Amino acid sequence: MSTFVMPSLGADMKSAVLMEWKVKEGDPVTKGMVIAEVETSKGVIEIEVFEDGIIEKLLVEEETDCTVGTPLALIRSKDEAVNTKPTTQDLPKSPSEILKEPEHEIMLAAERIKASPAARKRAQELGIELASLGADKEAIHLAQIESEITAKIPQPSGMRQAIAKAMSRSNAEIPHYYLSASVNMTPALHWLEEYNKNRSIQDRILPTALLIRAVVYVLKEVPELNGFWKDDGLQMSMQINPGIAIALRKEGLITPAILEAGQMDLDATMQALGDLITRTRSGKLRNTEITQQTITITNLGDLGVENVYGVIYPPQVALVGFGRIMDAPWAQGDTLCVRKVMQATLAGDHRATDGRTGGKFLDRLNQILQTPEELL
Amino acid sequence: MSEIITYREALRVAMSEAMQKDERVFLMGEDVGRYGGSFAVSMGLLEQFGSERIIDTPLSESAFTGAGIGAALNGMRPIVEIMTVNFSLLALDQIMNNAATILHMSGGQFHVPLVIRMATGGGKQLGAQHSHSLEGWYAHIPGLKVLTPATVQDAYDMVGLALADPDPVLIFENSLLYNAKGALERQAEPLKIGKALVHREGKDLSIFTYGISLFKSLEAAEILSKEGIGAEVIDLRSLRPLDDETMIRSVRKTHRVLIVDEGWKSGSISAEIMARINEQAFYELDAPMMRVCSAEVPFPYAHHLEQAALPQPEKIVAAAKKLMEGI
Amino acid sequence: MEIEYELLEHYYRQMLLIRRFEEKCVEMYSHEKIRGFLHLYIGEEAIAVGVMDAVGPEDNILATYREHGHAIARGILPKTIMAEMFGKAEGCCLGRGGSMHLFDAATRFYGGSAIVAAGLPLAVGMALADKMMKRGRVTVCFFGDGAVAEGEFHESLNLAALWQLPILFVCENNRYGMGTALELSQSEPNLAQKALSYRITASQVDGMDVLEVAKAAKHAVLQIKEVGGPVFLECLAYRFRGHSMFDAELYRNKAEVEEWKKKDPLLALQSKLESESSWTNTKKDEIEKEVAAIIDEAVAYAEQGTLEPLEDLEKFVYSSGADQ
Amino acid sequence: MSEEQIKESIINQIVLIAPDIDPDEILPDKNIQRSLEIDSFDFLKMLTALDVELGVAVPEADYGQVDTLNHMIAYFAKRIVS
Repeated sequence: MSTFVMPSLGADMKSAVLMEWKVKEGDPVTKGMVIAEVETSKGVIEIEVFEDGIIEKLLVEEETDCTVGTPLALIRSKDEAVNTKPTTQDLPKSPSEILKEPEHEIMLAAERIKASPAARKRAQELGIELASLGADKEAIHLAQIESEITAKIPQPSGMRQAIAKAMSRSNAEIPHYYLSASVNMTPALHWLEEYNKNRSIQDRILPTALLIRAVVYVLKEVPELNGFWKDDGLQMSMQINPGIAIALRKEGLITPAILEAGQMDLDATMQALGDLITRTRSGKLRNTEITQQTITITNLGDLGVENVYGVIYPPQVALVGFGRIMDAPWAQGDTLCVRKVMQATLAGDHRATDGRTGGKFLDRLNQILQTPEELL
Repeated sequence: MSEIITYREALRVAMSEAMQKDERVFLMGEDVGRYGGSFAVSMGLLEQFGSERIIDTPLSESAFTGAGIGAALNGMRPIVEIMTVNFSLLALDQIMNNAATILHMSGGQFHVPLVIRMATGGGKQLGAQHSHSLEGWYAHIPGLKVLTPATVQDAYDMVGLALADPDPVLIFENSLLYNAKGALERQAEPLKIGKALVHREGKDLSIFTYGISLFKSLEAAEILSKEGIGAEVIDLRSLRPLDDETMIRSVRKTHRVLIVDEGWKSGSISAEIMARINEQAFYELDAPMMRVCSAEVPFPYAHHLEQAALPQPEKIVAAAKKLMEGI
Repeated sequence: MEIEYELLEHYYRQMLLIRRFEEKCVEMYSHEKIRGFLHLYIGEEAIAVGVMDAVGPEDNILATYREHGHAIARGILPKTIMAEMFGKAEGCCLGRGGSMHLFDAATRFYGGSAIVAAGLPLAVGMALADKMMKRGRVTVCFFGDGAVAEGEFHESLNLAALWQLPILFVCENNRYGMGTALELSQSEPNLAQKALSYRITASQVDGMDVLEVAKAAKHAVLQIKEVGGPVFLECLAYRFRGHSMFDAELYRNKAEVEEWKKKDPLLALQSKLESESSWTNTKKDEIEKEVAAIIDEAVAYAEQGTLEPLEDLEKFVYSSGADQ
Repeated sequence: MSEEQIKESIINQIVLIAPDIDPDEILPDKNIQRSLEIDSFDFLKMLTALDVELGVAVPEADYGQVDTLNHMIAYFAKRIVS
């Protein structure tokens, strides 16, 4: 059980009026969710919760002025038993009571991870969570951070070998099946062109981002392709972390993931893609990005390739390939016309899924690309 | 072509050459003439240049230091020798209130090209009124330049650099270095005032030091290297201006900092160095910075106590190891 | 020796200029145009004017923090002094010095020092340089009776005598070191005696009489140049105003001040002039007007002056530019 | 701005994106993206930088006119002048 308190939204904020509860008792909440509106001296501000759970109790009525730190609600974590009668231990304490408690300060000190400024800076650059390094007594130093990345990112010279190894294993272990579909990209490109027209260059959406977004969108409907083959079974992943094949100029290829792409709209997907490519090229990937891919997307269209028959990265169970978009004859109703056409390919792990699943995926992908506005 | 001479001789040679070259240069101080200098630095100069240019003064630190300032204001290039840094406190008024301020107060009309040399440092069982390292105090004062030659070459070069400078320059000579021998290249291009010198490269930690502590630090670095720790030893050479650039460059390389200073810690130049690194390179630090300084006591007379009060190579080694462990 | 009328009029003009200038300073201070400490010389003008008449442009001058009079008598333009006190870039030290730190290279005026007696060692050094270089110059060092209690006074007198340096020490004895009467700080209140003990030629003169001061100063300079070695002149005077602007003058009574004001050096000189045939009331008014015009110009100049740009704050810390 | 200066700007951007490319080896009439292996993301980055530097934003519809170095120079030259 935890207590949600009136947050401090600025150094000069002393209190705020709780104007409206956006949740009621018993409602599930997730991290980042807005659960109330408060009126501060600077206007009404939405306040968010910092954990997943269930609202056990709302402690403050609407239109109450609360100083910063005042307990507003009790939140029960999902796997915590329902406690009809909060014990005295769970009862929130007023800020003044909390201040009196000596353990409080000690607890805060313990929460702060000891890390050198240099380690902190490098970890931030690389997106490494200091907490993930599990240092509880010893301070974290630069060397630990550096070893974290060198361990996780294969160096270019070793990269070829790493790819070779993964691919050999894949070919040996995974019974691949391949499906392909011709996609009429004219509506999507046309729509994208319109969409980009009013945006500055740096805000333009690339077709690649639209394709990634489409794959992620469809994976929600066909989740069997998003996950791992582990312990002789398919483990579908809740998160959608598509690994994007990015060629490094020197040599090799790396497929870091856009993490939690399922949570992203089109703009966010583009932003994440740009960020990922930039960091990949400068060698600043996060370890989760190179370890937690749930599917791979390869877009070799830039190189003029028409069909991509990829090799699945184990333990993933699928790879989506996109070829070059080119002008091609296209039958529309009774007439033959020229359209922008692209080959979308799916490589699937036959142990995990079969052609039916793959076919459904490509079919939905094709459909959604005909109505791209849905991908916004 | 280099020669091997003592630190004392290097200073003497530099002064002698300067006086031969420039009639405006003269030396003034307690016992610099007939006695030959309390540390024998000016031995023989009286015979060479006469009592008009090698001027014995009474024990009037304030007046003869002020006289140096006055002479500098009036077109001369005086060198004032003060016997020890502790005695310089009697002249602090002149150094702080006149030498350091006149250029500014006069809106740039008058400058003070004065050189003040003095002995500093402990280790000779001279007790609490002759042994301190107060150069860091002087580095506090805008308008002054504070040089701390450690090597024979620097002792020679810095006299010339100081004399060529249009502003007051203080040279602090650790009295234990006077007998130290080293190579002198008379034609060498001297470094500029305010440039630190990397004496030894290393990748694991940076030791910032100056004066006699340079040699203790180098000794410590040698011991550390046998244990696989690469200490970069940097001689600051000038405490004002400080060479932030060289220090920060080294911090970016090693991420660990150890400062060795014979001065005390509290309110000191070592604290100033830490503050600057903190301001300019906080995110480069991989461990808290450390210091090896003199114990915070007026220097005791007894040998074992005095030695315990001073920075020593073993203390530097121990501090460096602790630093490498992340403390 | 018959003093020429022109010289008397010159002294009068100078002393009046100093007097009126400082009266204007009081006004400007009250209007907060001048800040910091403001030490007034009113009552002591005869010393600066008399001594300056004895020296040449090649000689060096060192003064104290009560130095507006010396600066004006030496020939620094009143407008640049006023601008300096206004803190303006047009001031003689670009607003870096203020009332207590007036410097001027052109007239060899080496300040303006606010550390009592700190100028004496400088005088020793300047004179030492001149002697070594055989330049034949004299260094004039002004200081007050308070300086006599400082070690630097004794160290410097000793060195000056020991090395036979060309220095004219001018002790302006106005009887108070801030608020402490001379009798309360010196076992031997005859200050010239102290110089004599260093074997320096020394004498006391009436510092309220510009003719006496000038005469003594000319003698002294002559001796320094002809015979060599320093000379010490103790000028007995009195300051009519407080130590600085913020002084309740608890340490002396009004009657004493009034008594001294009867010996006002300006009035004394005026009565001398009145016996001269060339002196008329018209002349007096003319001079008063000329002086008023100079001071009005000084105030206008200071008012219109500009401020040193903030980016130049750290200028003049080192000759080559800002510190690192 | 002269064509020479435009060329320099473009080549500078190419080298920024692909430091391994020798500017002398850029063939002026070859497709930049394909001959130099510059993907669409890098190409977009390049156009963004050129927009900042030259003040000309290339609309997507005009991508066909900026496919080679020579085309690109001509495209920018025309728009900078007008």
